[in-house]
Amino acid sequence: MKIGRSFATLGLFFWAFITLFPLYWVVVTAFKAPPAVNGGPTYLPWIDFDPTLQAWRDIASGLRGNFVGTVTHSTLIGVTASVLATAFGSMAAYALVRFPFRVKLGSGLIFFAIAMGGYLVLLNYGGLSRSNSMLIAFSAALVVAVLVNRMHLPGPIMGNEDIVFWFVSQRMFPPVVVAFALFLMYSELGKSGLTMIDTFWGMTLVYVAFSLPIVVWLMRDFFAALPIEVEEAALVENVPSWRIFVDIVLPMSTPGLAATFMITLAFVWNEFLFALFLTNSKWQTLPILVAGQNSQRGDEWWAVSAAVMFAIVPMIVMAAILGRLMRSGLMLGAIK
Amino acid sequence: MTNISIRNLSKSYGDVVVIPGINLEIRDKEFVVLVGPSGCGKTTTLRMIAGLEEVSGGEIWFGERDVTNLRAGLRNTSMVFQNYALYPHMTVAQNIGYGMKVRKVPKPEIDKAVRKAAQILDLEAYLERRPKNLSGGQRQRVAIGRAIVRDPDIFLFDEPLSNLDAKLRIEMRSEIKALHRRLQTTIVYVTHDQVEAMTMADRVVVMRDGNIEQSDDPITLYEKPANIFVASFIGAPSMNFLEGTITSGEGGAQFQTTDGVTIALPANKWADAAGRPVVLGIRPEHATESSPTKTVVTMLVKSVEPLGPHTLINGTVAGAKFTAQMPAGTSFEPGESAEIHINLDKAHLFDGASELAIR
Amino acid sequence: MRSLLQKLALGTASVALSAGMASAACEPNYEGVKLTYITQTGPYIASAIVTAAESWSAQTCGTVEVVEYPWSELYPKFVTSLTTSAANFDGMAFPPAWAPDFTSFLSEMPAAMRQGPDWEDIHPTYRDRLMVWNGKVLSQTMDGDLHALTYRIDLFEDPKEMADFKAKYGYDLAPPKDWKEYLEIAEFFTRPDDNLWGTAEAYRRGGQQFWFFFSHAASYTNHPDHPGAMFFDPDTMDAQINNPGWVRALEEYVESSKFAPPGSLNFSFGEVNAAVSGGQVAMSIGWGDTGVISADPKQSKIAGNVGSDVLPGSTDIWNATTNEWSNYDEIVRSPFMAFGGWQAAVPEFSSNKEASWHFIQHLTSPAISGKAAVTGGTGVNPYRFSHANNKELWADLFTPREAEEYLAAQVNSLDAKNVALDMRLPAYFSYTEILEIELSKALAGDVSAKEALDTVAAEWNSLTDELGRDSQLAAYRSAMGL
Amino acid sequence: MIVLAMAIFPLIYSLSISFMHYRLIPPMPPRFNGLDNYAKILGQARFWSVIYTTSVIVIFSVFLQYVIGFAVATALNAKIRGSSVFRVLLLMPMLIAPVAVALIARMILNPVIGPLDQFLTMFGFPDLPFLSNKNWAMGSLIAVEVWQWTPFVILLMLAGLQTLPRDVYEAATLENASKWRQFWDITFPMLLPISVAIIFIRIIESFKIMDTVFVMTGGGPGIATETLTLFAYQEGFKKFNLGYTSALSFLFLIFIIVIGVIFLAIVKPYVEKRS
Repeated sequence: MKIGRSFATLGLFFWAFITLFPLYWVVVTAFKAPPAVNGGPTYLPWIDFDPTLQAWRDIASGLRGNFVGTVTHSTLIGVTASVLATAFGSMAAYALVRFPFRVKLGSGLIFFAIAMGGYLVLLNYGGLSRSNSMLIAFSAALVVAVLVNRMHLPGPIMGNEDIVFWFVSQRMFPPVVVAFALFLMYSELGKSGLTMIDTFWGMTLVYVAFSLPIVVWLMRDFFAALPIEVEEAALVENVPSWRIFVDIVLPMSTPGLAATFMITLAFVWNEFLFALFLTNSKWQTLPILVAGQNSQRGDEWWAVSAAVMFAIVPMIVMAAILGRLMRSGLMLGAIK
Repeated sequence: MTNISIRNLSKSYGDVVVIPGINLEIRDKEFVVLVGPSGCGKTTTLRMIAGLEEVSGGEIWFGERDVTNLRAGLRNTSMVFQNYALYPHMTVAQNIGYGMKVRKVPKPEIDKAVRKAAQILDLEAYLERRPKNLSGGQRQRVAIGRAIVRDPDIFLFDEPLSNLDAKLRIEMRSEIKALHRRLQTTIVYVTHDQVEAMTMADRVVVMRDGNIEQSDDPITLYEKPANIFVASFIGAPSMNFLEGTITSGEGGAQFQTTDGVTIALPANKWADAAGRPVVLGIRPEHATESSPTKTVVTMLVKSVEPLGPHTLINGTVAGAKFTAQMPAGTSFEPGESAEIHINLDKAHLFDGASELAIR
Repeated sequence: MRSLLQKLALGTASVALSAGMASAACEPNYEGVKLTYITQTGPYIASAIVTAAESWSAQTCGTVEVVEYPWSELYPKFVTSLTTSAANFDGMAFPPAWAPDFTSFLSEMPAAMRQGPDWEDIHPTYRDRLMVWNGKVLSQTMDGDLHALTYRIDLFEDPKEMADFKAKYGYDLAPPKDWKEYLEIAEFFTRPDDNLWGTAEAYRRGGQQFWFFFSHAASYTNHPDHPGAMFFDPDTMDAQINNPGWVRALEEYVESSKFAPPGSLNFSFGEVNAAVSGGQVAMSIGWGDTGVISADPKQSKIAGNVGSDVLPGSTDIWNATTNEWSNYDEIVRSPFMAFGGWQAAVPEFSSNKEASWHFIQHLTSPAISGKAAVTGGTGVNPYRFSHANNKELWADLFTPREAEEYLAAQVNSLDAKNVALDMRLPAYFSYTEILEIELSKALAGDVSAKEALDTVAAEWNSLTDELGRDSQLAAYRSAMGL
Repeated sequence: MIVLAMAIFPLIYSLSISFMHYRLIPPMPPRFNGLDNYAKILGQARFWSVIYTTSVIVIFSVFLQYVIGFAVATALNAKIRGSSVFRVLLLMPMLIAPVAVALIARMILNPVIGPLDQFLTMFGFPDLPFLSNKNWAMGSLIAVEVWQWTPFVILLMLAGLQTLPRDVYEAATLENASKWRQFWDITFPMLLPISVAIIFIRIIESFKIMDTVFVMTGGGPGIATETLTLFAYQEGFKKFNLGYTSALSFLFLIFIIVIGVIFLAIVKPYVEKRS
């Protein structure tokens, strides 16, 4: 027992070292002068190199891009998108956990066929713009599919599990293509008067849409683990569903919400490809700037490190705050 | 004024029929306990009454209201759950007052109701605590308090005491009973503990496999069980059963067990049951050191349980498991034979095939 | 800052601009005009634009916002923005190699800018060749780029090294004149025990690798009598890249990697600079940045010892028309205009074309660009005569000897009769990707030089067919100034 | 509704152009060419090479992530002093952008200025070709993936471990089962369902690995470390060969689904045996 524990501690320290050393390296490198980097590895400030704030001064002076702006954008978009995604995703997940859905495979296929066929026909023969043809085809497909779903259809019926799988499978599609298609869609919307590219809501929406699958997937498990009696107690008291969700379910799943929010925010905060294509000057985000430090003229590690720290530190602060929430033993008193 | 009328109520999940169809009338202010082994459908029935479970067939009426398809919140019931189901993030006071808050009752009124409930349940000192800082009994009281302030037409209890320790359970039993006397509300109470059922109920409904086996007041249930199942379920220790047939011989009818032990029956008793397989049921308290009917069987003793007021001896009679309740101080060694006197006046006879009581 | 600029301005030929700057605000008046410029993430190039934007703002009251994208994502950003007209930017800074994909979306430089002393001051290699597309000037060079040699004076002029070298190879140790000498010197200085290696080049796929290879190849394939025949046959558009000149170049390029520091197969230009300024290599080839970085004591361990020279040459050049080697008595230098610098251009859909061109004029004026050229971190290398002629400008950066060699290497390369132009073609990335993959395989030793280049040639030809041979040929001829 | 549109439009759009010859550079009008794109891709050695590369990276890295993550989570769960601090610290890598992680890795693995080389040189292994030799480069990529995503496994496995009932272990301890046996007989089987979910997510996400490869090796040497998404990226965003890229993406999707379904099919019997 004792041996096992010290063994585990040793292993933990080993892994912690592996985890933390690269981060330590980033921190010290951010305070190195170029010769201290290029001349071979140096480890300890003041002992084998003289720390300098040059990299930070460069950042502060704006020499390496607009850090203040991008951090602000990233924060605004990240927090909003994560809040919305966690909110919507939780609702969807809750619905998927507590209410059985039955979608007929046939109607799903019909939806897809009409949406795709309609889009192609309207685009190529109807002479409509991409956004219009998509909008029309999409609405038509939705209406038909809902109607069809009420009729008797041969073929398998998809339950909640299948819907969740479908949700998650969205994440399987390579982001490269998705980013380009979204860019096209946004630029078409822009031509028809609705500016989406390089706007706050344009970015936020994209991130909400693409965070949802993960939120649903994670929150579903958390909700499924909640004692249903607590909700039933409220149900018997004639509490409306939305209030049960807001007043009771959400507070009870705080740890799960915190974890999910954190994962979502990390995803949005670090997302690169969508941000690259869908922003220009007004809403550029931090990852673009950080990636840009890896310049064509060579890696200026001191600058890269400082920029990376800029991106990491807020996440760590947030992780520490949310980590507290995640450990709360709130559930203990609910049952038993 | 709320009586509950359950008509042909059935429930199935897909192809699995849980409740084939039951009828039950519950009078206003009656304390009805649904009891039965786990999986008998009692909780499902309760949840259908509460509206938490959809009805597959049949109707439920509360007084003049058909509530069959009414959603739970509109039935004006209160439910106390086995696991308490407290809102973990709310204080005791908030837990109790939450329903009223949702109904937009003015705050002073909520406070008043909460305080009153707390007073009834002796919770005043804990109003600002969170559930996780309460003991099991206190949590249960909060759950009940939450149900009280609702001022419901019907109280529903779903095995509310099963997570409490024995002593607390007995305490809470009488508290709930007292509550019923005080509030005069119809109560439907589910438990698997027949003692709980017997001690609390105005009427006990014994269920098995989704059917109501018997529905009577506790004494009737005890004295006149309708069938073998009820007879064995009610009463502790459980009733002894001997299988056999009744034959008419010289000196009257006698009961003959399958492996040949013969018990003489009082004159004219059960004579009309002669010739078919029957089961003789004797409660342990009617198998003791002496009996008015002077019927004696031999028991092979396997174990002895001195309980204080009396001593139980377990063993077999005619190959069947048998428990007898002997006076305190009786001593037997396992392996010995004991002479047991059976009070046949208190014995029950059941039809071997239909398992129904023969009276 | 201000006074420095003025001093600089006085020292240069630009009279008109300095006068404009000194006089009252808003001339010409672009008040309320906001220009958006897109380029790579700073400081390189971007900081030059930002700095110029400040002085331009002071002069014209207009504002310039610089939007920066990572280098590797800049091209897709431009393509998507231009082809869908989705973005509303007024100017862009990009490498000339991409220009063929952009030209149909760019506006022509105003005629007024194409005359006068400032115009004549731009080196003709840029002015008349890289800035011109189909006879139109569509972009303005804002940075000169070419490959040159950097070497360590302290090693090359160390008496002991010189004696040892002479004893071993039979000739004097000096900056290599041809690639054989280059390899021998590299071999000589490769001493892993002393943490010293012969040379460093970029060998990493996606790390500017092929430009270094081209620098080798230019010496053997850029035939003086057949200009523009280096990459493709300018009549048939057949790929030339597998001819014996190219094969020889690749063999030597692969050979050079053996005298480079460990892990060099993953070197981008950045690692090359780090290796040079960290004192790990005796010499290297690359862009002018190497010299600037290595001479900066704050960034370098070899400051004060940075020598520069034109790239090595060759006496043998493959003649693709006759399919034989042409032999020359003297070594012919074919300095390679690798990358070709950064250019600024104004897209046709910009609503502020006039102001935007005015800003480009300001940005590339001798005064502003002269200052940028000697400011570390701007990434701006000389492209005007005035940049190179004014040696005082460089005194802050280099020792006199360093400055002299550095500028000489730059100017002599540009002035070289047989200067080799970089490849410019529509669908540039499709061509270079094929090349990069095969180069990597050859460097890793998976395939021979000949096999690698045969594969490249075959795939280039089929790519050309897919894209349309006639249109590609026309574009290629235009890029090569034919 | 909007969300649905955003999720579905890219799918529809790319499916439609995957049957076309469509290049943005040089501008060429889209031309329907049926299954040509698909046929061309399937006939390309490079495609199979990237499939192989990606699969190797995914299989090894997810396996290691799971093993290490499980071990660390178990250790953290053992109420070791300071484990709450560890919990936050150990999660950090997954919060960092992959681009940044790759940059850090390049810094650490740099043969000249990186600390790892110096460290290994002390043990007599100088100048290991971390990123320039095919096998080493694959190893390095896998190591970086493991470094970044093991925390994800730790986080979720820890959550899973905390749901396990204590009394089962007490019962096992009374039966004198060793810790090792307890792990294999109780912990592992009881966490199998969540393990499957975690591995499944990691497989899906790992197949999309791009930034790391792009920054660390650029797919080199040759195409030895090129992954599917990097290949798609090169085709899509460098060459703007859109029809081809879309077809590639759909093959990619099919491939992932096949892998995912195979994985689920393999583990299903084991999971069901438990529940």
